[in-house]
Amino acid sequence: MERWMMLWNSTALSAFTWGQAGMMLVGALLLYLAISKKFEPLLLLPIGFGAILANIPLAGLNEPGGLLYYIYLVGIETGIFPLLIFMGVGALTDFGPLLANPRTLLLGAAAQFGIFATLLGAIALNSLPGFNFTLADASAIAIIGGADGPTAIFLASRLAPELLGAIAVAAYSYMALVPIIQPPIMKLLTTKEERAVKMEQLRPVGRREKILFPLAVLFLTLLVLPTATPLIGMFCLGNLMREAGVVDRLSKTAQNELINIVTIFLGLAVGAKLSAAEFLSVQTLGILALGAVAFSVGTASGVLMAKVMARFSSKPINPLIGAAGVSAVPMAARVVNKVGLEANPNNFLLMHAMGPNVAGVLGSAVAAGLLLALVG
Amino acid sequence: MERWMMLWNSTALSAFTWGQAGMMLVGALLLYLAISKKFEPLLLLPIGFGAILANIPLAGLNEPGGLLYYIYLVGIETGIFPLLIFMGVGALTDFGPLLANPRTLLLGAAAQFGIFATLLGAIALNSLPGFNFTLADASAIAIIGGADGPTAIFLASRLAPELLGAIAVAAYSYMALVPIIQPPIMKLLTTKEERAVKMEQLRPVGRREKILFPLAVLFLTLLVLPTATPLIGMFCLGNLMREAGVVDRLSKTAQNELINIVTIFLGLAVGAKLSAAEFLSVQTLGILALGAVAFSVGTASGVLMAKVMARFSSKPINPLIGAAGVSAVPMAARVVNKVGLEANPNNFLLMHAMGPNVAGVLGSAVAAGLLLALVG
Amino acid sequence: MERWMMLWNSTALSAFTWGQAGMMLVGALLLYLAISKKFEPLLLLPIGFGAILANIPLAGLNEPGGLLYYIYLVGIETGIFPLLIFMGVGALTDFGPLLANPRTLLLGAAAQFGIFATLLGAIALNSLPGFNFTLADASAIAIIGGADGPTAIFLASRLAPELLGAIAVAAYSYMALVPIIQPPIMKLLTTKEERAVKMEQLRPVGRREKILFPLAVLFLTLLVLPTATPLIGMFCLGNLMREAGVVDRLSKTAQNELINIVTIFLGLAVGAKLSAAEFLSVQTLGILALGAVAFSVGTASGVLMAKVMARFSSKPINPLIGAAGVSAVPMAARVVNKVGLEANPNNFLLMHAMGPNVAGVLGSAVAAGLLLALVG
Amino acid sequence: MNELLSEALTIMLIGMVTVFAFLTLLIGAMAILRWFTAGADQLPASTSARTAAQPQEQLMAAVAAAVHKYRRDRR
Amino acid sequence: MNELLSEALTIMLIGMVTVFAFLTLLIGAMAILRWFTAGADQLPASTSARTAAQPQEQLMAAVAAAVHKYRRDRR
Amino acid sequence: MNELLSEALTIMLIGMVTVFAFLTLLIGAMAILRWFTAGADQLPASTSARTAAQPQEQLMAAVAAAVHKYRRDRR
Ligand code: NA
Ligand code: NA
Ligand code: NA
Repeated sequence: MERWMMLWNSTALSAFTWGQAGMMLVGALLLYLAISKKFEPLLLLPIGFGAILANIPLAGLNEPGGLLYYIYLVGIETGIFPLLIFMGVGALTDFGPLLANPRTLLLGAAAQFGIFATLLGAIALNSLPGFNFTLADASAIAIIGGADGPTAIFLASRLAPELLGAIAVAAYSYMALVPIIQPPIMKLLTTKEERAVKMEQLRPVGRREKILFPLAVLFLTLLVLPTATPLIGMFCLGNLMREAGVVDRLSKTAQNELINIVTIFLGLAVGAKLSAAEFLSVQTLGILALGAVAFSVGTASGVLMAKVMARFSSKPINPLIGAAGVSAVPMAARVVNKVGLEANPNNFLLMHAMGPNVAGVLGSAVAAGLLLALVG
Repeated sequence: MERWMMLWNSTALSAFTWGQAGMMLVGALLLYLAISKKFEPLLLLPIGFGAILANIPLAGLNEPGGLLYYIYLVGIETGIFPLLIFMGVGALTDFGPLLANPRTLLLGAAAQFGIFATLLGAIALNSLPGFNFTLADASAIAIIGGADGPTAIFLASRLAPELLGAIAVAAYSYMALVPIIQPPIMKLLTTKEERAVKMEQLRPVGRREKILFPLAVLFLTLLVLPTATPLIGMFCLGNLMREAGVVDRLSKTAQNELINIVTIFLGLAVGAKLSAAEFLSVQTLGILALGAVAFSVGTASGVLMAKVMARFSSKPINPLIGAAGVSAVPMAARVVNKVGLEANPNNFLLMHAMGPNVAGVLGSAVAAGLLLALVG
Repeated sequence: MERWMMLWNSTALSAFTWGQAGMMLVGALLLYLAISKKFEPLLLLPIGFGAILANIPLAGLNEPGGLLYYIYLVGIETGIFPLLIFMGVGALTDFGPLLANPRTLLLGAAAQFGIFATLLGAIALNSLPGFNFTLADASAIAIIGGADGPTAIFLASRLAPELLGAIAVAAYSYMALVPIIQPPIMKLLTTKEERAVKMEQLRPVGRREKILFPLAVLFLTLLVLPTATPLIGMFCLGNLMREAGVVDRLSKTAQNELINIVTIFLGLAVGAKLSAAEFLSVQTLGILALGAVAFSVGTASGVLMAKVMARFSSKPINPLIGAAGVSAVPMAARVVNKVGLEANPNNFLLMHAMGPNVAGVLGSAVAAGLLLALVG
Repeated sequence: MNELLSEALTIMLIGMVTVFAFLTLLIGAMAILRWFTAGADQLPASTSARTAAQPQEQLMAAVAAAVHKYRRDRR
Repeated sequence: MNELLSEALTIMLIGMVTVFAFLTLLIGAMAILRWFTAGADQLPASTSARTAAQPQEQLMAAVAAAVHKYRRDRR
Repeated sequence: MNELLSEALTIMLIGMVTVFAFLTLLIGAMAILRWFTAGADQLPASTSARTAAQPQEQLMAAVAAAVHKYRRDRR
């Protein structure tokens, strides 16, 4: 009889809380978005599954001794997982289009205004009841505007670990929503003629230039902003392995098996941070709202910067490519291409948008380093 | 002269014990079985090699600071390695045949009687001198009847780490011996006519059904038996990645590189638990005997359950497929197919046996969760 | 204003030391050698990059909490990374040529004289001002003569961690320089007629012989020199997985993804040991000089041993193959082949040189185990 | 000893009941699942099988293309 | 609260200045880089692209060889 | 210093003796091994070599099949 009681007490039915049930629904929603809507499935599927696993009562997966607890401890608290992902992303990135048109770096810079405007917005939100973001919290939230998953997770793990779950979910969700969020803003800020502008073909870029570029980026970063070197350093290592041409087996492993393994673990660990106490609060709503602001402001400032540049440039510049400066590689560049084709069926902007797109990755990593230096 | 003495004292010849020599022979035997007899070589080769390495005097591979010590600490004491293997197995498992014929789940349930009968047997063995199994020990031994390596290692690491080596060796050895253990029992309990029964072709299963199935399994598990969620959760994550169709690169990594890397380490760590003090005892003989009982009882109860179901079913059921309920995927299903072909050369039971086969995996994971809840 | 000051204080410009700048130049030099000169790029590229990252002021990558710190702690301080690399190298090694001509093992033995002569040289160097090597330091330096990266890193991590960076850099650099260092020595010690000697074709080697060989090596090692079993054990495990033919998926993972992942991390962690305080000293110059001595003496003693063997052998032996005894697989064997072709355009020594080449790997692992036993 | 045996018996009983209950519930869940997805297109499922076939298909396509080109060139 | 806001404003200002300064410096660095590598042969770059193409090329080469052998044999 | 040197000399002596002894023992072991496996079929060994060759072989087989089919079709 006693053992039957033990059994009953060990079923979840006797121990469930509403919060846990709610978080499981959130996990299920993320799985739905990942599988049916194809919203960044590589991350949102493990995150959603991790959220379910972490909220099972009595299973202890997220408590000392549990799998998710260990994964979080080893990979996120140390910052290792986002850095390894960033190395893999570096190995997957081709800087050719950026090198062919260096000025597009400024578009990647302008789009980071989304980050800093959101920082201001998060602090302003404190005037509402229920919100009490510190500068560190606000900075971690603002980085959603960087539209770059590993950067957001890395910064949040340093500045506001208790918000990490909500921030990562918001970042990946909005990255998936880029095709919905960006086009209206892009159309609002440009005329049809501007959107139809064709750009000149990009020059081919030499192998040496490509090898030296990641080293130049690293060198500038370590001089100017050492706090950004973990992120930018690993990114540049990945890119150097890619371009050096002498360590292809390492580069391929970084692009494939290593990034895949780390992605599974990173997703589960982020999911493990989706606990009811931290996620089911008005703060999360604030974070989601601020994330939308961040993406929108970033898109707008990128487009406006491109319009300014177009005015002063001798060569034609299509202002749409400014929208790709938020990063969200390669989705944002594809959106630019699509909107450009709508205005002019012969206007292929994809390669032109890849420049600001990868510039945005560097820009938001710089912004993250800066926030670490100032409020870390 | 002094250094020559140091050298002599540092040779193993001066330090060997009979126990260590004996365990090296055990390791060599496992290597022989793995390589020459092809007994579950993926596990038994690293286990055998690990057993040799762990028992080298003065090498310290299994002491603090040694390689095997670290691997065990990180991967087995935490339970991480068996869970990652289980995720990979989930990604390798096709639930189609089970979904096409859900009733075969009951065969996977019946075969778990092997586990619980063995639990009883282990306690009964205490009446002999030299045996003194606790309920936790007996439960860890009983899970050998689950015919599922990662489940056995996971449960043993929680309930009886000092028996882990013997339990893992027994589990994998008997899984390799399935083609020898099962056929006589199957033939004893069935007539030739029963074995010749042909079954109807399986219906095709839709993609959505396959995606939702692992989630349904997880949902039931977390409601009814949360202690089984580490095992079943990781299994379902692997299967969901496989079927979702949107994260193929993660699924492939889980099925290949990740499971391979973990298998090497898991094998070495299990081998490291094969120390003379723990393995060269009458208890190990008891464990080997109980393991044989577990497989036999499981096979018999699966077949008998299938005979009962055949009586009450409108569609024909070949009772042989009940034997596949012990899991030992995919060996047991192949044995069913072979015995069926002997009785009727046109009778292909393989796909029909895959249903109970994968059901057995779920069944023994449930049993493991239950044992964790009751005696953990 | 205060925040602008924070920003300035957080730029590296305010914090750089000459030593750090110097080490970055060393890192850049290693990258140049790796990429432009193709000097062992798989290791020297990550090592060079790691050296740069580790010396960035204020970034903290090499301090507690930093990425490089963790990687070093987990992988090198424990000895795990070099052992895993060695397992992969074992899985990549074909012992066929050695088994076909066992006497070439003696060439692999003779070439280890480079190690022990260097040990003596390192101690002798103490008579110069600025040098103060202990026996442990001298042993770690001497192993450079083993011409085997993982062995050198493993031994240095045990005996002289503060010299590990310089030792690893010297070892890999000289391995890359083998085509420049060896030929003059080889030509000095042989006549043109000797270099033109053709050797008999190798007998084919059976599969069983190849399977049993790694086990025989392990058995001898554990009897005679247990301190060598971590290195030789993992090497033999890799080779057994390769030859067993029943665990190809494990063998392939060990040869590819696993060794690639570990190589990236190992390189970064070695680079992290390149700190100004430890590297920019007269000791490093001593280590570089001793490394050159080690390679030269090893080459010479291998060639001389081969000449002795040629005199007493009934079958013809080309003394050049002795030079391959230093290991540096497969570079040294290729150099032998090239020098042999110069003397006789029909003389293909590659396969004959592979025997001493892999024998050299065993020889230096034995030497490392011996040094661990005597001065560890 | 006797007490342990009776405990083991209890666990056996609880265990078999639970395993059967769990898997029976799962049969029910599968019935619901089938009913729930009945409307959906019954795709041939198993993406992984499809992807596994890919290299082979690519190979055959490449061979076909080469042979086609060769045939055309000979004319 | 008001203080926090002004801090946030300062960070925004510093942040945008730094980001623009950094990326402008990088534009300069890229100009130097281009000038520095101008002499070098402008190889088609992107080794990875080349390596990715390799299997395909090997395949086509093998096919070509097979077809060539076949053509020769038929004579 | 002098003492260290003599220690180093001792280690050199012990070292070379041990290395030679070890590898000489191994030569003996290899002789035993060869004698022991002499009866066994001398298989072409090296499974890994075989497996490495596989894709190439598969490729050639596929090409051969395609060419064969083409030849048959042309008749
Ligand atoms: Na960005
Ligand atoms: Na089972
Ligand atoms: Na060597």
